[in-house]
Amino acid sequence: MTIVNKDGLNNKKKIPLFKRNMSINIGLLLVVIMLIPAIFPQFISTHSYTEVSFEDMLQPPSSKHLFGTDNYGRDIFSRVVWSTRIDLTIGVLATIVPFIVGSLLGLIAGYYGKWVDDILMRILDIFMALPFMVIVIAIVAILGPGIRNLYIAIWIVGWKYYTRLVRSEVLIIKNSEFIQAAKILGYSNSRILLRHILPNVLSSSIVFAASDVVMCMLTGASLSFLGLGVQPPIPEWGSIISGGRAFISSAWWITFFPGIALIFLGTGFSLIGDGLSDILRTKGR
Amino acid sequence: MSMLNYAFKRIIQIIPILIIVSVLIFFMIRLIPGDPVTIRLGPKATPEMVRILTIKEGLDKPIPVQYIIFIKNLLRFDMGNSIVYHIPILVLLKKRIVVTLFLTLFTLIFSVVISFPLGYLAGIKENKIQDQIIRTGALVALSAPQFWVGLILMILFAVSIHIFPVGGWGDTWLQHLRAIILPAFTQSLMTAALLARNLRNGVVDILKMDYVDFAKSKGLDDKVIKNRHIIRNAMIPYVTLIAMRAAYMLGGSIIIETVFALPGVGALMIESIYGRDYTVIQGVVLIFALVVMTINILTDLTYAYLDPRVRFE
Amino acid sequence: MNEILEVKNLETNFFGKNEVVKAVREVSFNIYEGETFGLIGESGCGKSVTCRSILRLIRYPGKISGGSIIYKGINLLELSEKEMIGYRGNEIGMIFQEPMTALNPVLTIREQIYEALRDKKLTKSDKEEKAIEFLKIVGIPSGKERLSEYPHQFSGGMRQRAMIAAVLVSKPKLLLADEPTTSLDVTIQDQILKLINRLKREFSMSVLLVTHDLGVVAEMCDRVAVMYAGKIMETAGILALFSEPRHPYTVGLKNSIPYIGSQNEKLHPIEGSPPDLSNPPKGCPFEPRCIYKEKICEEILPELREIKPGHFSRCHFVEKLENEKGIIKL
Amino acid sequence: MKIKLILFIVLLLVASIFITALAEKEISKQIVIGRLEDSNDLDPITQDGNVNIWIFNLALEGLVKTSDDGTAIEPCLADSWDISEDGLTYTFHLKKGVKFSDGTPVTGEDWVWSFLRARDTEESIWKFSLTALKDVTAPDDNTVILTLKEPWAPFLADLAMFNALVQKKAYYEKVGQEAYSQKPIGTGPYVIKEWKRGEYLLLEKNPYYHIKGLPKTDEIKFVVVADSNTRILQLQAGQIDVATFVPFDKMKELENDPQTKVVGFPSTETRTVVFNHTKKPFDDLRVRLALEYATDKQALLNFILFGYGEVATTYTSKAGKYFNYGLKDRGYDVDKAKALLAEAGYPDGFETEFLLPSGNQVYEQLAILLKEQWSKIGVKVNIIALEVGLAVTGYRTMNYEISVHHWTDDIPDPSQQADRLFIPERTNCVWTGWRSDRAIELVKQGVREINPTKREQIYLELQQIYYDEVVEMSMFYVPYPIAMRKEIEGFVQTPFGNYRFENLVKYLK
Repeated sequence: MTIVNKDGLNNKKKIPLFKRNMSINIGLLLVVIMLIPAIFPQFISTHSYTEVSFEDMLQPPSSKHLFGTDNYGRDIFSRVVWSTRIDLTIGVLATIVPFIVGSLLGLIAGYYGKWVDDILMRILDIFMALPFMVIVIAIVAILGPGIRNLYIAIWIVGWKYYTRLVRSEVLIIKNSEFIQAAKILGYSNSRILLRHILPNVLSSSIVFAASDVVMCMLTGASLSFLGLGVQPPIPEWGSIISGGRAFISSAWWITFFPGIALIFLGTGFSLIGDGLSDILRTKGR
Repeated sequence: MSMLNYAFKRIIQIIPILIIVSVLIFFMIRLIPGDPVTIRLGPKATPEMVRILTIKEGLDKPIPVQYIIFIKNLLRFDMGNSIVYHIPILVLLKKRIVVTLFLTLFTLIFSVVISFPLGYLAGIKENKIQDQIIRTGALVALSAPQFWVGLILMILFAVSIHIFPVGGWGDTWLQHLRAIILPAFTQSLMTAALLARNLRNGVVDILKMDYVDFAKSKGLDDKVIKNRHIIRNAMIPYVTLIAMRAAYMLGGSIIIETVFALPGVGALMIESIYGRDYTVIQGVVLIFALVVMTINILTDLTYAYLDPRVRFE
Repeated sequence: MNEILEVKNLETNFFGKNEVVKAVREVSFNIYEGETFGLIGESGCGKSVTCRSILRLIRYPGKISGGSIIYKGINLLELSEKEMIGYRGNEIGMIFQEPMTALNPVLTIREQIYEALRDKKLTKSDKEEKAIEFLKIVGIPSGKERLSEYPHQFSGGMRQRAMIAAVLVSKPKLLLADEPTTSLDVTIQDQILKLINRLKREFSMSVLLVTHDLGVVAEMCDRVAVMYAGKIMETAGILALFSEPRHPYTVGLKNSIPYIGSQNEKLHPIEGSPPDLSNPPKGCPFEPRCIYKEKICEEILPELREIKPGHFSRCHFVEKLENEKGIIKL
Repeated sequence: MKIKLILFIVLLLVASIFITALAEKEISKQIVIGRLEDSNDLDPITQDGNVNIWIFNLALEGLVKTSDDGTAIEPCLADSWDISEDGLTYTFHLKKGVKFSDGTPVTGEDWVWSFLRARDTEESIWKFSLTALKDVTAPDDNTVILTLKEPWAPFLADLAMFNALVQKKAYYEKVGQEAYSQKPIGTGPYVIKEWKRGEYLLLEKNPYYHIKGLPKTDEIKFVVVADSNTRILQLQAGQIDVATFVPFDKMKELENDPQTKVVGFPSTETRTVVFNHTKKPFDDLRVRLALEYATDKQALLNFILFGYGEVATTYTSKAGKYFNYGLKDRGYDVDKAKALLAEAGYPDGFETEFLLPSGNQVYEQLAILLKEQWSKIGVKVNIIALEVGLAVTGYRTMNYEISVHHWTDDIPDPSQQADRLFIPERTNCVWTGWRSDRAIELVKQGVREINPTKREQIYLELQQIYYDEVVEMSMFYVPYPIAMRKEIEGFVQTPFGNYRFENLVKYLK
């Protein structure tokens, strides 16, 4: 029986992503707000972020120093502002590379299967078996600190999650009719992989990436917190917090404000990730 | 394949991984510049002093030889002595592990207590205000750096009002209990957030499932539907996630333990890396690897147990 | 012959973020005791929603916004959720389209049959007895063993049978069957339909059969309602419907199925697609696809008129159709 | 009349109660001391660091000891001693009836064994202090005679060092090295009761201590609180009674806190900024001078040590012997600095790297502030904060340009430090790569010269050379920053770091 099959319930008009998902909008808003200090710190910051002065030591927040000053008399507000760029770049750069590399590996492992898959999965097992922080610290220690090596460290440990995600997705989609069809039509593997499979498996790791940005920022901050991150006196939220640590009983503001900034930006990215996953979930149904 | 064969197969797979891990870690940490002796003696030690101590600690032997010795001892279940503390790794580890276990346990308890009701509520109230609030809360919790939260909580509950000790582990079990609450809570926030989201999404999906309607159409009351049809199904991914988090935390939460000055595995780990206490690092990493892989296997088994659809290949 | 169920002007809407989908629009029909009433239409025409509305199984963001569903003289829509529970299962049972999703994958068949036996007095052994008995009734042998198996261990047909068993144990008076065979392959389909017919007699039930398959209707039903775009287009006894359909859509449906022994093998699928239910046309919803359409069809929505006793149609040109019998090949 | 009498009696009673109350102030049985890290080996011979050295005086004693202020050598287990004219024979007359903490008497055999072990143990890194020792004999349990290969001026001082303490031979031979390094037995005021590695070290009063009535407190508990911040908070919360290694920025706060008080115990610790003389431009004295002039040390002192300690003028500290008071701080003079730089051929300054171990707040502060100050003469500093191990290695392999560190003496004599600093074979002049044959000459004389005045001259000249050459840039003399609860009395730390707790008490209110 040829009955034109059209589902009356689901044929919504295509509504642009943004209209559809609130959390993405808010997330983007937060991130954009944080982009301003990231791009034009010099216009926003009220003081130099390195200038020390004995008189202004450990001043509580005031009209002169919005967020107060640290034990060098440096203006916390300006330092927080200048940090934005660094933390933002850490978050993004540290995510992109594992996202690309990890996803590709997952794609290959999932599609070709057999020994390729086996080998990759064993390597993955090994990375899974090694404690994350230990590896990062060890790598940073081997390469020496500094942002560049911090990236490398996070890259080396970060790819595995994407590989797992993509691989599992590929395994599912691999046996679907349209892939089989493509094979029968004799398309080249690379074409099938990139044109047909990739677009369909990437979504979940895109979502993960959005939340991973936050994780990377936190990891970066944590490393600075442990004295393995960016070099002083360059400001970075984590290092400001760890610097203020000695004063939490007397000068809470040093610790407090950079934390807020970190949460603000982090929430922004999380919201985006959350929104994306929502859309995918609804699509999935 | 039966569950037993499956478990056995997986356990066999552990061995080669352990070996590779041992090699990796053994040589990796020795790649890190700086050796335990010079670090301990400090910059101004004379070469003579360094020489004496290096021999004393048996670090003068070529690395492959050291590895062989290490493996030999390992096969006799002897991980050797800490270079810094001069006592057997296992002795050193024992109390550290207690701390970390304690921390992990309480973190999980907090996480579940927080995440279960919230996650379920958010799930059944999909897109309603409760859901929005809970999800936003979870997001914020996820983006809050643990060391920051820890410090803030410390200011609030240990410095301003002395409800909890400011870090440390204490001597009596009672002190341990008081000492663990803040760090455990701090650490639980992120896990709770993850769990709550997981449960929420699980419930949302299940509520869309026909079998819930079918159960309803059979005239079951909400309690039965909730317990037998919604929660039970939602538990599967939830429990799995808990296990994964547990494995992660057993590695020792370096940050938390640093902030709260807890003598756990994480703290030991970082001390040992700074002090280049090779033997300790090797020992801890190997044990960690073992624990993680064991938990992974257990997770898969529980999963299979909870979800009859899973078959073993 | 008295009514067991009467649906009057049922309105069920789905409230999306930026639109309201009017899935069921002023649907009315009734079912007599012991008969099988068919509800046919393309998927998405609102027939399943109507079916679920009867048991009040409409999920957020859906909502029954009007009309009444009178079962044995009681308007189910006025009952409290608690009272409603009393009717689900014992009075009205429902077979779902997809047994795979309708049976809880992590519960054994035993659990899912037992839970339908809500009589507190029953002991474990009673329940087991009953369960096995019903499995036998629906044609599942060696029930004792199968009871402790999980849905995924059953074949499609067996699964459907198991679900039917789970519904029947509570001896419903009215059985709602929502496309009970769509997910099954043809041979199994037939078995299941036969099974439903048999059980209907054994348990003297009334059946509401929702399907998109005229063949199924022909085989099973006493009376049929044809739904399109959330509205009932034609209601008639089975013979009347096939012999003298009084609505272009029904005609279209008929022409789109092959008939054994029909003169020409040429099939005439209905061109075009149903309207968007979030803003249905103010005229006849079938107008865009209708071959008899005229100006008026766009403007005015025709009434559901009784053109013969028990035969209702919603078309401006019922008479015209009557004269052009020719196009209707039998 | 009667009433007055009654009143009088009442007053009398009240008064008496008060008096009795004041008379016997109760003291706590246990005192908890928070420290940075745990000890790792309590055998004074094989151990390797301050974490152990500083507590040996609590459990073990030697013939002599340094005075609490570190300036003099005092009798300890030896009541008196005489030194032969040739300075080669030292005869010590021992205090009578001294017992080990296990109650057994100290024998001459124990003394001989202790000294020989200190001198001959292969894996001891402290052998050097007794290289001059030729032989030890104990004619009876009350006399010990030490003979030297050659006259050795710092010998008495060496005997006050931790590796020359008397220990129980029989016990060592019974339990063996491994167990011994966990719990040595000596004659000190305290005994090691329990040692939970990485957690705490519990010391208990030595019942057989040879000075009656001491120590006053029954138990001393060293707990490890690695994180300075936590250590302070624990002190404020009363979880610990004493906090060692207090960050200086905390001292003020703790001083003002009604619960706590702070003391900066004078130490031999000298903080210096080191230059790598083998790298340009630091091979040029004018550059080194310029940097010295461009450094406002007093400001830095206020900033980093919050006024504790003082600006250093040379490598050795005032707490040490033979300090050269003639040397004055050059003062802060940017113009002069610029001039010198220009003269040296760097009119617009230069760029350089500052190596330091990450996580050390004081060093980091120093680096950041120097970066600030030196920028005024066009010297651009890039701070390289390396993880401790990397930093130490970089430094020892002279793979650095500028770095910073500190020095503490173990013995009350300048010879040890001079030897380490000026003899290239030792540490390549603390890894500066600098060398001066005159200095080497002087160091060699220093250990042989018996005549105190002549000897003093030698060390004064050494300090002069160091000062003129700006071998390192001496920054500050840093005290031991200790904070304790108000109720604590009698906490003593010698300039060499040794704890002296015979009179340590905690009063209960």
